[in-house]
Amino acid sequence: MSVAAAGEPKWNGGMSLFRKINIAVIVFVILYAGIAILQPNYLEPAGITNFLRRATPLAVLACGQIFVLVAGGFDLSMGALVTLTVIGGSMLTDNDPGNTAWAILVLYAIGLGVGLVNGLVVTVLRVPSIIATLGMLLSLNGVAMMWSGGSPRGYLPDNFRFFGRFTFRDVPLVGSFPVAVVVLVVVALAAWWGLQKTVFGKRVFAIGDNPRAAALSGVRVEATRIAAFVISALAAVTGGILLGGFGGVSVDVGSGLELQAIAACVIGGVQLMGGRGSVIGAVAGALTLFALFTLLNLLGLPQPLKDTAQGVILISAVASGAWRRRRAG
Amino acid sequence: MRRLLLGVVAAAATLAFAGVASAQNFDDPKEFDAAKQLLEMKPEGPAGKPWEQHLGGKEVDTAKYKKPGPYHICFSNAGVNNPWRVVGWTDMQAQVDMLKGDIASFTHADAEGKDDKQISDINAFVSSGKCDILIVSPNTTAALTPAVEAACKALPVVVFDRGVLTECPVTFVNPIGGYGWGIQTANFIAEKLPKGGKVLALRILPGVDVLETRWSAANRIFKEKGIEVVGAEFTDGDNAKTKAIVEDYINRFGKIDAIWMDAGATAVAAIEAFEDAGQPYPIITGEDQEDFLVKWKKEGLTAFGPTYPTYQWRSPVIAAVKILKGEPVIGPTWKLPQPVITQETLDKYVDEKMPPLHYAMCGCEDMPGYPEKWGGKK
Amino acid sequence: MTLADTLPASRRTRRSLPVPLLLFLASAVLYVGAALYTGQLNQLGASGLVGLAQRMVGLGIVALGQTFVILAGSIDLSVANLISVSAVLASFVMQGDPAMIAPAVLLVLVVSAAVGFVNGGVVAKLGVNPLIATLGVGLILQGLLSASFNNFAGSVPEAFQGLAYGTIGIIPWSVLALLALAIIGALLLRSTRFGAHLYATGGNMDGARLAGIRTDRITILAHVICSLMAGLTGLYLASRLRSGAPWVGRDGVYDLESIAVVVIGGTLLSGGRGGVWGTLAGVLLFATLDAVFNMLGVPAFPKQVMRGAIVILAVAAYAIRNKGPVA
Amino acid sequence: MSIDAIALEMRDITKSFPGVRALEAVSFDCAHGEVHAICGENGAGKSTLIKVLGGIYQPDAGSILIEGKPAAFSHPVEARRAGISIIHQELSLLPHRTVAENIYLGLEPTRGGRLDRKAMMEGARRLLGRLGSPISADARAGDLAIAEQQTVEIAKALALDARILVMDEPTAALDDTNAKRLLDLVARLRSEGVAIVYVSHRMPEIAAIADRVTIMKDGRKVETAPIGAMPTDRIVRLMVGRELSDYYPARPDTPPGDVLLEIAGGGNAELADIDLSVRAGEIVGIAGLEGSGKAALARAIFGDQPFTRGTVRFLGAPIDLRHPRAGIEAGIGFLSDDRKREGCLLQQSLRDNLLLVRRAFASPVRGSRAGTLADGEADTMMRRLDVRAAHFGQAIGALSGGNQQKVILGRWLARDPRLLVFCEPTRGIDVAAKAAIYQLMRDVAARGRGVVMVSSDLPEVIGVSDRILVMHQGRIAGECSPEVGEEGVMALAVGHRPAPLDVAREGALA
Repeated sequence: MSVAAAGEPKWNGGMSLFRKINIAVIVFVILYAGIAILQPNYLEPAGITNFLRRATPLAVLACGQIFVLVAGGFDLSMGALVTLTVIGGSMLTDNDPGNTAWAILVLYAIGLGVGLVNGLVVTVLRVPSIIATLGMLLSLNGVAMMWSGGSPRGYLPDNFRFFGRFTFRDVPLVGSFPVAVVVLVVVALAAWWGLQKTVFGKRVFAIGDNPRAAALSGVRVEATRIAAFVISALAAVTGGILLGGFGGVSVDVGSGLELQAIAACVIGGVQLMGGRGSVIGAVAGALTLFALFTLLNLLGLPQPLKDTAQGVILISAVASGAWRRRRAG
Repeated sequence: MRRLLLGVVAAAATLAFAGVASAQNFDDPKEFDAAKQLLEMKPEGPAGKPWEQHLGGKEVDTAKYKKPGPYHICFSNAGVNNPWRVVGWTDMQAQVDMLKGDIASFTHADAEGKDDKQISDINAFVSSGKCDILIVSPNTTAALTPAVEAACKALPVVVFDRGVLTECPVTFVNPIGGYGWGIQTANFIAEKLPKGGKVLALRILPGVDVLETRWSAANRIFKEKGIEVVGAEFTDGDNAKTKAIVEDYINRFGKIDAIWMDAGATAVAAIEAFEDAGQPYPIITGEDQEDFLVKWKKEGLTAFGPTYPTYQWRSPVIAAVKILKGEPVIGPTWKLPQPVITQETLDKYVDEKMPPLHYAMCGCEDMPGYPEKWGGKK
Repeated sequence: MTLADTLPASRRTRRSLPVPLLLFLASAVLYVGAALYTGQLNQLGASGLVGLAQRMVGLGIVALGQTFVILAGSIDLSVANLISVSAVLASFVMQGDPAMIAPAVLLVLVVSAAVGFVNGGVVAKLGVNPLIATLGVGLILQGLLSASFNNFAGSVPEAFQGLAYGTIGIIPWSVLALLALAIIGALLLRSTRFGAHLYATGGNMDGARLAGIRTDRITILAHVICSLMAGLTGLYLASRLRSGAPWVGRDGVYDLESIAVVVIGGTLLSGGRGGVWGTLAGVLLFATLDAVFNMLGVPAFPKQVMRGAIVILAVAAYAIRNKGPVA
Repeated sequence: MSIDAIALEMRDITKSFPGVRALEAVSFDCAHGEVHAICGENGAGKSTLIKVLGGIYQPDAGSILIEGKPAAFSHPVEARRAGISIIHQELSLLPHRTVAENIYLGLEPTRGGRLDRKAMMEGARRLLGRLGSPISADARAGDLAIAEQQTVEIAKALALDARILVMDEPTAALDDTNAKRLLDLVARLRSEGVAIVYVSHRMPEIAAIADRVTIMKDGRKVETAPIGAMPTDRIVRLMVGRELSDYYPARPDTPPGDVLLEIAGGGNAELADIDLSVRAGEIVGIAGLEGSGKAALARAIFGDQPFTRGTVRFLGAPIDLRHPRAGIEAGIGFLSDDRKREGCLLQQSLRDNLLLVRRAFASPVRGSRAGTLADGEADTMMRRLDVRAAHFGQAIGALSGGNQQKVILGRWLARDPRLLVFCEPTRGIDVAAKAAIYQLMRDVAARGRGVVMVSSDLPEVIGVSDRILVMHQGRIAGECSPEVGEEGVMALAVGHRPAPLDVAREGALA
């Protein structure tokens, strides 16, 4: 055993720096390099910001999902909530830009409600979150369809679509700068601050690591868990606003996004069943996943092989993480 | 274990090659020619009511099904999992309302896009003994054939949209179909495209026969006319993905002159990609969805709106009542006309009061409850 | 996990609810009630009930397999994809030729077992969380499959369709097969060492190891069984649909639905407790809901909402008595 | 008694874990027909040695010989095949399975490929009968009391019919009658030629049953000798490595202060008629056998398993301790006896573990440092507690038990509650850390806080407490001063003193 320590170890060579960097960041850089080789304009400022813009919704979802994952649960209802947001947005705004502000408020209120229900079902009814949010997924899809009668009734006004679509032109240095990237930066910073820099975030880690120890130390485990689900749901609403803004109304925008968000987190080193993860990892995981999709598109590989590549990356990310931990003891 | 993994991968790879060889034939010259002929035919039947019109075909005698009314009609639906089916389903319900005097009950079962469930649904209808006639909109062609065959033995059956591999239904209602769509759209692009122009084909997903035939017919014409198709990409019907793909193509080729689509769901997203990239609008073929038509009119696009008309959901109900009354219907296949929307007819179909994902070729304007039932505003 | 975790403070003896029986009764009440209410008395006759049983087969077989992995403390998200793979493989190899039935079935079973082996190996040997491991394997399978086939591939010969459409008297073969598989599954769990070791692995992995059980092998074997069941489901679907397409499994949502019915059937998601009869009762509830919604003519969208709520409430009905932490 | 062939020999076994050297060149042997006792404090390496023998851990160096033949176990199953059966300290029963299924786990008899349930039931009944236990073979293990579960564990080991039987504190949870019965059984097995490795803290047992004794300390073997050469006081001296007197902190001369906690007529499913008061500045020890209710009492005081009857007053005012948070808010702290499951956030850093209680009560949206302690303060605190780690950002899971315990104690000291309840504060902790923890407890008391210490370790209770309450069957059997010694406390603990009537733990067996 070593002597009582004075503090963090100082830099002891490149290896430790390498180990400190999230592996997803490295994979992302490699994949992005591949993209840039195939299509050099991805290296231009506009190309980079454009890439980020497209990856933003997934990254935002990952920033919400990570709270639930670190708390030891799953949120499978995210994708359905994205769909509900887009369809609900079109229903509420009814093509009138004047409605946008309160429509967005209502959508966040819906997200709040969904998160609360998820959290209460898990904490009060004691249903495991994977089942609870699966049930929510089924129900939300049905609700979205019932609300709209199967198809959205209105367009999303331009000011609603501002966040997902608008790009500032003639910005110095970078040329154009999409609003979505601003949203990404804000959301990622907020998530990073919330999860890693606040008392609340530390409690999320605590209940994910050892709920019993947390409860015996006075942490309100249930309330913290519910809050994690609420954050996840609010991120899903944000993702929905971005996706609706980017692409306009459609009926199945959200399907499958929940698994992509979980995959992004896992690639970024977030541990399922709770207790470990970082927002940087989650964002890097989302970018990695998106870079992978883009690269496969550019390579012109058959579309379905995208699934295969995603599966391989998922398993190897987690297996290598498990291996590294086992080796570290 | 590693060896086993390798074995599995190898087996899968072998199958991959085998699979390519076995792909169903979606590029049948005979069908292509037949579609071409149908397109040239003049529809017969009541004017202004294309859902009661037919292209060629013969009448079949239905006297043996004759029954005193009112009737109990049962409907096995593949699902309402996309806006097209939602509009059609609304059409169908309105048509039932219009024939209220003849129809005592209209029971439906929704299979949620599952073949297995639809087979059970059909069996349940047959065994319920409560149906005078069964309407089926099959989820997939081959899979539903045995169930439909079994149903045919117990009661008259009407099939529409996707078909089945049996002639036992009294009639099978559908429009000209995918080859016709491909011919109409590709011809439009061929006519408008400047020499040496680049075409990007956007497809929803592989393997769906109605979509595959649209592409094969269009591609055949592009080849015949020496038009360069710079890419054919699958969008999953996803707006965000469509935009990303189009942006990438614009970046890669500098300029894309025309967009061909096998379905119009993401047409507006494709157009927006040009807007966002600061490029001029392309020549584009979409579909009869309102969001596309509105955009077309507003921006003055060079565009074309083929249709796979939702009014075909009206015909089976009309046919069902006719059959039970013993009146002859067109069969065993009833080809409906497949109109297109052009610059000339655009104004007739654009309606900002209708929802964005509404299909304009619904033939529903005269139906009770229009437009509210379809989500529109007066 | 120790006993202390699962024991309530005031060690009241809590007999487990007879979940299978309750679900069966609930289903019966729902079904009969709906038939009486809508006057569709035919649905209470033999053909109606056979139809109800037939609705259980596809989900039933795969859910039996899912029961094994969940009991072992694992989970399998790849079943839907494997169902597609085996359905396509079967019909592609058969190509309508009766002589190819045996080779096709054999191939499907071998491929399924191999997939199960990989799933189990990645979980037990590489230490990957089973959700991710099987999600990943499922994606890999789906990708390879969709890259190779994009529609119904080949067809199954008439003789093979007997599997789904043949009957003994009025009872379909496939229903009997489901019942037989359930009985075999119950026997495996109750009356073999493997069964005992499976419960031990899922209930207390460390304790099982201390008792000299090779928990890795048990986990792998459970996955192999699950995958074989998915393979059988694929064969059944190929027979019922006359052919296999790369989307039959995914469209059937067999992954999530099989997990849902297993949990509704009273099997602990964390493993170690439960059984096939509960699962079968869960499947019955789902089939009953389908039939009842049809009889009542419930529109598709409210139906979805209700189904989601029922999944949650059915699990909550007994999960609420659980005192341990839930995440 | 004849000691014939050597059944088991372990040579120079060495085993390290990150940060801890658990075993260093330990050699050990046991012959057929011999009971070889291993003594040592918690953390001396006994359990690690047994786990190496059982194939759970693989040694870093050294060799194992069974019947003179080299053996290497990479999985418990291999040890079992070699004829080694182990009764582990940590219970490993399956709560949802029956007693018979648990007993035969891994050894299920089959007939024609099918499980022979009848044989299992009969065998289980026979084994339980041999142990003199009335447990039903088809009861669910999860429904049994802890002592009953321990009996099932023993039956499980006997089912293997092993040639080498290892018992790790098998009587810890048994009352005297059952313990006596177990010793008879051990004697019988010995006469049948079984080699028995017997780990126990109970000196009288060792004196009664062992043929040889091996003393371990800090991962090393101190000495092996025949029992005749090892009087109990010598064993204890060798175990502790020094005189007991300098091991425990001195008691203060000052009398205790005001009453902090006062319980009258407290009871719940496991407790009855609890009358108890704790004063500022004193350490109240609570002793009792396993299952006596001493752990339940600690949890009731903290509000984890609340009293359902009686009144509790804290700092003079009535208080409703319905939830741990209520206890903490009032000023009560609690160190669980199960550090791993109820104490540590194993994957979080030392700092995060230290700050947990402070954070539970801080404003959630302020920065993680606001309202708690600055990193620097946390570090200062850990240095004061003499926490030894590579750095304080390290995950706590990699630390030794003693250091973990110091951090968790620090978690409470950071909030500085008026009353601290310690449950088995030194379980699994090495000697040096033990002494440090005792000193810390004394320091806490000296600052006018009350301390309640629940412990199964009698010398510790006697050495540290100012007064001792002894629990028996859910009630306080009596109070005594440390001077009464181990025998005095034990007499109360086993109910030899006229116990208050014959009370069943209400609801416990319902």
